[in-house]
Amino acid sequence: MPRLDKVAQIPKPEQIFFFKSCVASNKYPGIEACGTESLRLLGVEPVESEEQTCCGGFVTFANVAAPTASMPAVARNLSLAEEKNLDTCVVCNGCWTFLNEFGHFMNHNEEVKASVNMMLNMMGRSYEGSGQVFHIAELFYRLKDDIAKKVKRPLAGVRAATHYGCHYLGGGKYSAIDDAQMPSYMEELIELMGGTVVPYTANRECCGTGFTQIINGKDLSLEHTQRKLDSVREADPDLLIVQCPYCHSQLDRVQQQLNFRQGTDYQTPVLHIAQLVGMALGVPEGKLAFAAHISGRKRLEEVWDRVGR
Amino acid sequence: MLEKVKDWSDEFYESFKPIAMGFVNEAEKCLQCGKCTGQCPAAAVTPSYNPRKIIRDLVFGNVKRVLSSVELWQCFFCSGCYSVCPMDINFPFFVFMFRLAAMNEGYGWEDVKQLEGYAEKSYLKDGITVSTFERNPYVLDTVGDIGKIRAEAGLPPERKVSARGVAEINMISDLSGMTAFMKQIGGVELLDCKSCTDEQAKRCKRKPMPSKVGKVKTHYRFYNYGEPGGKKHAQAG
Amino acid sequence: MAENFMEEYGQETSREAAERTLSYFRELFSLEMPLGRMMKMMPGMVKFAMHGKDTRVDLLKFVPQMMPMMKAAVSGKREG
Amino acid sequence: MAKKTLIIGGGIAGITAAQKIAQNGGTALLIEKEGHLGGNFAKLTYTFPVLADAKGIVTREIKTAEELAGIEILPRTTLESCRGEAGNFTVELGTPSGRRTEQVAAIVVAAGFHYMEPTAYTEYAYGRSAKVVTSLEFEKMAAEGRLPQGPARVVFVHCVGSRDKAKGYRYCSKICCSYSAKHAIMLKQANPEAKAYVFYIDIRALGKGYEEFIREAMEKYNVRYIRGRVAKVIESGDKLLVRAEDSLIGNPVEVEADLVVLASAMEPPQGSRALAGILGIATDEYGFFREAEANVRPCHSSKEGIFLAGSCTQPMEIAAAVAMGGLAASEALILSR
Repeated sequence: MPRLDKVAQIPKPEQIFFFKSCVASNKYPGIEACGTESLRLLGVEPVESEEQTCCGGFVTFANVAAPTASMPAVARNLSLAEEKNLDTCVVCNGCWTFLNEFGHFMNHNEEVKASVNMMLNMMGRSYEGSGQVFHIAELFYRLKDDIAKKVKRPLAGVRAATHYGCHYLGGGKYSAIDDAQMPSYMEELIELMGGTVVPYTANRECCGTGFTQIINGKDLSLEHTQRKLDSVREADPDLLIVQCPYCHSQLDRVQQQLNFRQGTDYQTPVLHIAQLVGMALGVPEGKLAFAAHISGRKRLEEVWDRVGR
Repeated sequence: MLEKVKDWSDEFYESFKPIAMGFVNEAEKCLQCGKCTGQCPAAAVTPSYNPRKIIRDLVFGNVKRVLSSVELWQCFFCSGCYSVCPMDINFPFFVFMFRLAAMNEGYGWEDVKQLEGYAEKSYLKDGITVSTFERNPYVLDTVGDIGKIRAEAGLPPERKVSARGVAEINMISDLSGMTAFMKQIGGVELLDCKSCTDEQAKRCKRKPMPSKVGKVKTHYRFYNYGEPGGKKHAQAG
Repeated sequence: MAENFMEEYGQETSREAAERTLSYFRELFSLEMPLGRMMKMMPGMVKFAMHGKDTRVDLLKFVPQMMPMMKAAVSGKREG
Repeated sequence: MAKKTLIIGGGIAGITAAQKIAQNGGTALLIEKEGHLGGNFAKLTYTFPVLADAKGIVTREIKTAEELAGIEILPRTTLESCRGEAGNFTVELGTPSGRRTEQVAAIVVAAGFHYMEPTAYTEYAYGRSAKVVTSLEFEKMAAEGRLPQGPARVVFVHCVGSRDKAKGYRYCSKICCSYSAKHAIMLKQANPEAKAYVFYIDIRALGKGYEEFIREAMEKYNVRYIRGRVAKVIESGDKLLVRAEDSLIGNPVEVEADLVVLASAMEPPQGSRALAGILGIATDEYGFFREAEANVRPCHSSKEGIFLAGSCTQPMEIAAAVAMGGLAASEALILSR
């Protein structure tokens, strides 16, 4: 059960700083387009900034950069939201954990904050630590009453399975709005929009990206993803809903790679929660950008027909 | 193999704690209960990988074994161990810090080498780590031009970070020494399995054998916590 | 040929590796700003200043804040 | 005539204290917030390390107490307030028939313990799957003959809520190792076809015959002991997948189980801090009552004239609670003469 006391703490903002994610922008643009569009439909104006860069999580955890390098990068990105006096909304679990953890660390360590601020001052910025970082799925859950009112394309007859993603749950042991071991808010959202939730065994397993293992230890990564996909196929959902573009990319692309390598036939469309909400709220087809999806395109078309374009 | 038990160094762990910006803490609280390994996605597919054993070696000061192991580089960074840990030990941060330490000792550069391109060619150049570049021909055929899809979705065809933004992260990178760090990695090609000698192939258990990565003299890593796993090795054995 | 790390690195104790690691981390995470470190930062700042007019203006605004640190670093070096 | 002693809690420690006071010429006022005496002991089926009929023992002890002349038993009664000093306390009791004021010389706190509800342990699917039960529910199932039939696999999970800083308590709950062995034996006796797996971190069998009892479970009843804390329990169809590490081998293992029993920790009785506030005695960081001196004065609270007995001071087994009840009774008698 989502912790309602924490959900209530999320403000209902009029504007929010929309933090763009690399994977969402460059591999699955539908996440970005739908994220902003559905927030707009729900009465929250997303504010973007061209100066916002990657959160820096990837280069840090790929060990190409030490935390000394990524800490100021995090502070810089957060300071962009602070300049506008807004909270931040992210679409990616990686961004969420990275901004949250490092932000939290700086807020509780004055010395580090001062040294980070020295570097930011050189470029005419400063970091206070006043803003909060929310995941877009958390915001959707906060605005679920508005979503229920504004559903244009009810997801009747759509069987959806969920995948939360490790960096939201593991990283959010104490900061996620839901229980890190058995979350259920995405299920609630799906049912709210008229869909059916399909349980499957490997629900809380890692997608298998393993951060850098998809590049360095591909065998391990594919083996783990295959376990997950086997379990998903057993339950046979129409859609697999994720809330992290990185999981999205892994689960979507590895299906094709496994089909190619091993002659299997995994065909489950993967959708980000922003795309699903966008679909239900009646965001135009172009903005959903399903053309960027690789696996289960036929099935996705069927879902489209059922929902009614 | 008989291993002589050395006096573990209390000072190492104690002095390590505050230095790592407070990220690494409380490993001494480990109960060795194995809850971390039980839920670990990497351990489920890798016989020798075991977070519990790495924590034990760390607390008892067997640093050399941790640093020279292949296992250190097999973590998935999923944070699942942290989320179930009864003592709130943040193991992924241990791995992160110890990978830095291992690189300082000359291990694991061949892994980092493969990722360095993301930082140098994408992050520092464009401000975005993952580019639109696609290697997989199937994906290229199916998806086609991402720019076109972006335009259809009402987004600018290319996501651009402003020149000022790129300059700012470049300065952060320069000032914090990240650029210099990456320059160490770049440059020299890795030896791969096709070009290595029989001698090298005999020693190599899984990874391509590096001679040198960039300006760094690298060392061989071993499976210090068990046998290498995976389907490939099951067949080879 | 060595089969495991004990054979390959057996001569070297963990203590030596630990001490090297410690001094590496100590340097990496140090918040102090000695002169040597400040000098290393200079090229990056120059590069940033060369980027454009706006960056130069912002960097110049920082100079008053930097001077006392420079002084402290220089004097610190003389004392030490 | 001797002055009265108030005994708070009608579990085995409280019953013993009342008996001993009455048998030695004192008068005891035994209050219990539930409708009947027996406490947690009455919820058990068997005792350990000797598998004796728990219900029979409790009934016998309650009967003895009820027949003794010097004991007045007040069920559904709570303590409302307490004033005064050692030898002369004025206590106000909330009984079903209204308030009642009493003069007592000494007070024995035998408030017992509470089996922790492992609702925080969502990784064990507790509260979500009907096949994941606490050990207390397992006792109930055993008493009602609802244990799994046929070749079922039952997994016992140690240290749920104890030795856990993140979700439970840091202390060791002391009796879980032994009662899990008891449950495994109960299962094997009721259904020899069943397979029992016990996941443990360390086996703490601190008591006479306890080690032999657990060895008996392993040797005679073929209960499989695996060292490792269970990481998660996953629902898969009508089965449960139990994931853990066999840390003696160093490999993750998975057991397909039909029933998972969580050995939930003994926690301080509910409202122990409020009770301590009324009495003016100290509790420790968890809410257990603090003894004046742990070694030779284990039953003295931080306030003179108020004595502690049983598992409201720390997790303890029945024998220890009985011994402590007797000790508290003799301390109380000194004041009531």
